[in-house]
Amino acid sequence: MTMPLSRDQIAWRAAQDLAEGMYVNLGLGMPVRVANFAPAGEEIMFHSENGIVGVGPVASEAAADPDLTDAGSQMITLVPGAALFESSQAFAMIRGGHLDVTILGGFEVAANGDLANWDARATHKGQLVGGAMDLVTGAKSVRVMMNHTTRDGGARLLQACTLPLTGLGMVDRVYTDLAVVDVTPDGFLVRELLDGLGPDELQDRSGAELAFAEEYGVLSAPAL
Amino acid sequence: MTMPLSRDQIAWRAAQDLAEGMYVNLGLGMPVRVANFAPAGEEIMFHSENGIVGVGPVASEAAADPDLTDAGSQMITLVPGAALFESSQAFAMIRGGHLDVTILGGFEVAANGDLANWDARATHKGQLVGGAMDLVTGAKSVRVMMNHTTRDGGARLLQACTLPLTGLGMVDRVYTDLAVVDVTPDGFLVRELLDGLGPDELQDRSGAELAFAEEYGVLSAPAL
Amino acid sequence: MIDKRVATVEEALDGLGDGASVMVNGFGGAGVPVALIRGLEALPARDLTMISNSMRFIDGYGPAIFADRRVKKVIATAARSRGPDTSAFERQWLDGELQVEMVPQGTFAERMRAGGGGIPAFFTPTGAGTDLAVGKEVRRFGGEDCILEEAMVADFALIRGQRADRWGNIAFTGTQGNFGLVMAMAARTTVVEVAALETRHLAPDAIHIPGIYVERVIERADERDGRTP
Amino acid sequence: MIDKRVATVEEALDGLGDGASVMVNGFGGAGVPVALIRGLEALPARDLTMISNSMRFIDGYGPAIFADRRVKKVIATAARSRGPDTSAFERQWLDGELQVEMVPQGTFAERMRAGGGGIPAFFTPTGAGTDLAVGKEVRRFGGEDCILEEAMVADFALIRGQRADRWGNIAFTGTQGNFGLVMAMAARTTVVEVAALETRHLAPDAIHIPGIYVERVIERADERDGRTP
Repeated sequence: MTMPLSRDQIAWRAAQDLAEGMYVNLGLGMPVRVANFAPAGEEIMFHSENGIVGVGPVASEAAADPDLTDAGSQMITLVPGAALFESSQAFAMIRGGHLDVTILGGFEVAANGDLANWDARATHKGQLVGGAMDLVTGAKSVRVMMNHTTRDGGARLLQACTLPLTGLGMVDRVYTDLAVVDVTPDGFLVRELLDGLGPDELQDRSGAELAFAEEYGVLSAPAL
Repeated sequence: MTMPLSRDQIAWRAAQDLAEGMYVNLGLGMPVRVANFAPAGEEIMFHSENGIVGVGPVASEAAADPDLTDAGSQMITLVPGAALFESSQAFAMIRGGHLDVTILGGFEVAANGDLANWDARATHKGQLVGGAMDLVTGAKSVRVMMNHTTRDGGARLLQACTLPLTGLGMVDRVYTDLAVVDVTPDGFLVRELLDGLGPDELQDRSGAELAFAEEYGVLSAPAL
Repeated sequence: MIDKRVATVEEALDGLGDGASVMVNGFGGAGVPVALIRGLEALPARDLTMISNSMRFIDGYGPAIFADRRVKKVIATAARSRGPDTSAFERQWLDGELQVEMVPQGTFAERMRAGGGGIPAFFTPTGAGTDLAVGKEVRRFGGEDCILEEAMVADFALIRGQRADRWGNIAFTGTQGNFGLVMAMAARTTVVEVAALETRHLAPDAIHIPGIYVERVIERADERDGRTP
Repeated sequence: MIDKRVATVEEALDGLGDGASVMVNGFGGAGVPVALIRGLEALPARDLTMISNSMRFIDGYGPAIFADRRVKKVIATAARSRGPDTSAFERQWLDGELQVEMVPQGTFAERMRAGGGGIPAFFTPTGAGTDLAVGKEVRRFGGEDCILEEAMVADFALIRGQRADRWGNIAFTGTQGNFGLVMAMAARTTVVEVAALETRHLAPDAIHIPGIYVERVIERADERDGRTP
């Protein structure tokens, strides 16, 4: 079987579904890498919930400004056409349905589109919800990036989430290291599968029934 | 008896109760004249609900800018320290209690502080509420300027308003051409009375019982 | 390339048809999209819902909109024409041909912000106990009666600003802004006419409407001709 | 003359005593009032309610605030310290000595705007059906479950900006703004430290916090010293 996708390769795959003119919010961690692989020559406006539309690449050391950061505390640049604003405006955009796509990390996704991604039950640490609950509520399309299974091999695609929910029935698509899976009214529908991995093998690594699109594709990404 | 105060004199009297550092909204019509008589040398910041803190004098013809107007469509200037903003912010200021004083025109004020000033029942004309309901709700002190009686001699200080209400129990003080009257938990309390006008004569021109402050003053204003 | 610039008023108003709800900016004469109001007047669209602080500028710059009975409902804070005469708009209102919804001005702005910001309803003390609260849910907060107001959205928003770039970012001058931001938030299609379409981008920290809220921008000279209705 | 400038951090924080609720701006390292956090650390005030997106900057620049058990309640969207270790703040939370109220970030901002803007409560879809909605009123709007959220206010707001004038008008640079405007709206006493107190007034159309919301401004160099907690 082909190697499972690396984190950058999952980000690359998610980036292929973005198109010119979209307004997109990328979550902390793996999702922010999506910007690195956005289709060349297409203008996509990245939103950051600390008050930016038009996030550009991470700043060079020379250009770094500690007063210009993204929601993940990276010192960033702005692209031409960017706008800055305050938090209640940043979230009015999110909640009000003005973002085309949000791509978030996830712990678990359920067959009904529920997402759990905010409280890992690290019992010795405080909680961290940030803007995730707003993002899943407001964006027109909610997409999740995560490894298909936990480190111990446990399933993350489940019949019902076991961790505290971020949002109910919101997820549209999941990108994993093994597959691209849509959430439909009838449950999970596999759109792309890693070359050499059988449908049964993917099903074995999932905690809910998977359907497969009639002509599902091969999940592949360039070496990164 | 001394002549009843002119509109400018009522405005002058209302202006005497303003003090340095106050944020003040002046309603359309008579109240905007208050700014002309603000205490000299004291910095008072006038708010306009179309999005200004720091309204200055009406612009000279040379300086007039049709894109810089107050809520009454006058082309105005700004004072140093002014700020411009959009309507939802202008009303957050109002509703949120950030204005010290609002001075409005009125048709009727009741002994319990109710104000009617928005729907004159001009039956052939549409209605006009503007920002009045927000202003009476939000400002720390609500003051009304009006003639003591209607053109026909009818009372405007009433036991209960007869016209549609702008707000309930909000009015703190009324400036008329005859008197300065506070609204207290016990009803109207006259603070100042025109020289030569007897308490009984003021009572005769009022539609609710008036109390008189123990040492009520003489209402007077310079010739204007 | 993202490019929200359009060349003609026809393109700017494309899709505005029968039954459309239309927000129109403008307060005190500033921020009034005169070219777009005239463009709307030139369209055949009927059964319109007009949402604007007052009908003064719509009636003043596009008199046929009301005179030809194309409006079925008005939402405003000042639904009164200037002067003592009864306007065409007021006549239709008196004759019951046209519905008027009066909204206190702060609630008017806040309902649009809510509509554009994903807040379906909010409580406000403004108007509680008055005729404008009739039929509305009342609840006490901190000893004060408040009423429940619902979000407001529209099909189109027509706005005038000073400068725009191809991403739809808008900068106002003076008091042009007024309801422009909240209307842009609340409308499915936001159209802004500006005095100057910049070839470069606007400064990111001096933008009054972020382009994400704006679908079309058009450059038009100030058509007020010195007269304000 | 209106003059909101103060010379010392002690004056800036005058009146901040036991039991105070304190909003602290800052997100991603920008807009963090480091001098004021250090000033708060130097005060004896106890039983504080700290309201900030995360406790990271409060704990980082004023560690004694938590270490000396001066905080009784935290309201945050990210009540987690960086790194794998359990911080003093987290230890007190785990031991039940300190109460934590978790709020989704958009609701966090909106509750402060509501508090400062006279909106006692609003419905939002954010968080509906999750653990953070437990005990909250639910109502359906447009087929979507929404929860009722109440306004939030505080005694003090501590903010960092770039420029101020004597009227308290504030201009931010970059992403300093974040929660600054809504905190200034929601706090009874708003204190802003800035890099530069201008002798003239700021340009009226490029002000990010109108001075009406600001009680005190103080000029302080950037005290981050290149390190961000």
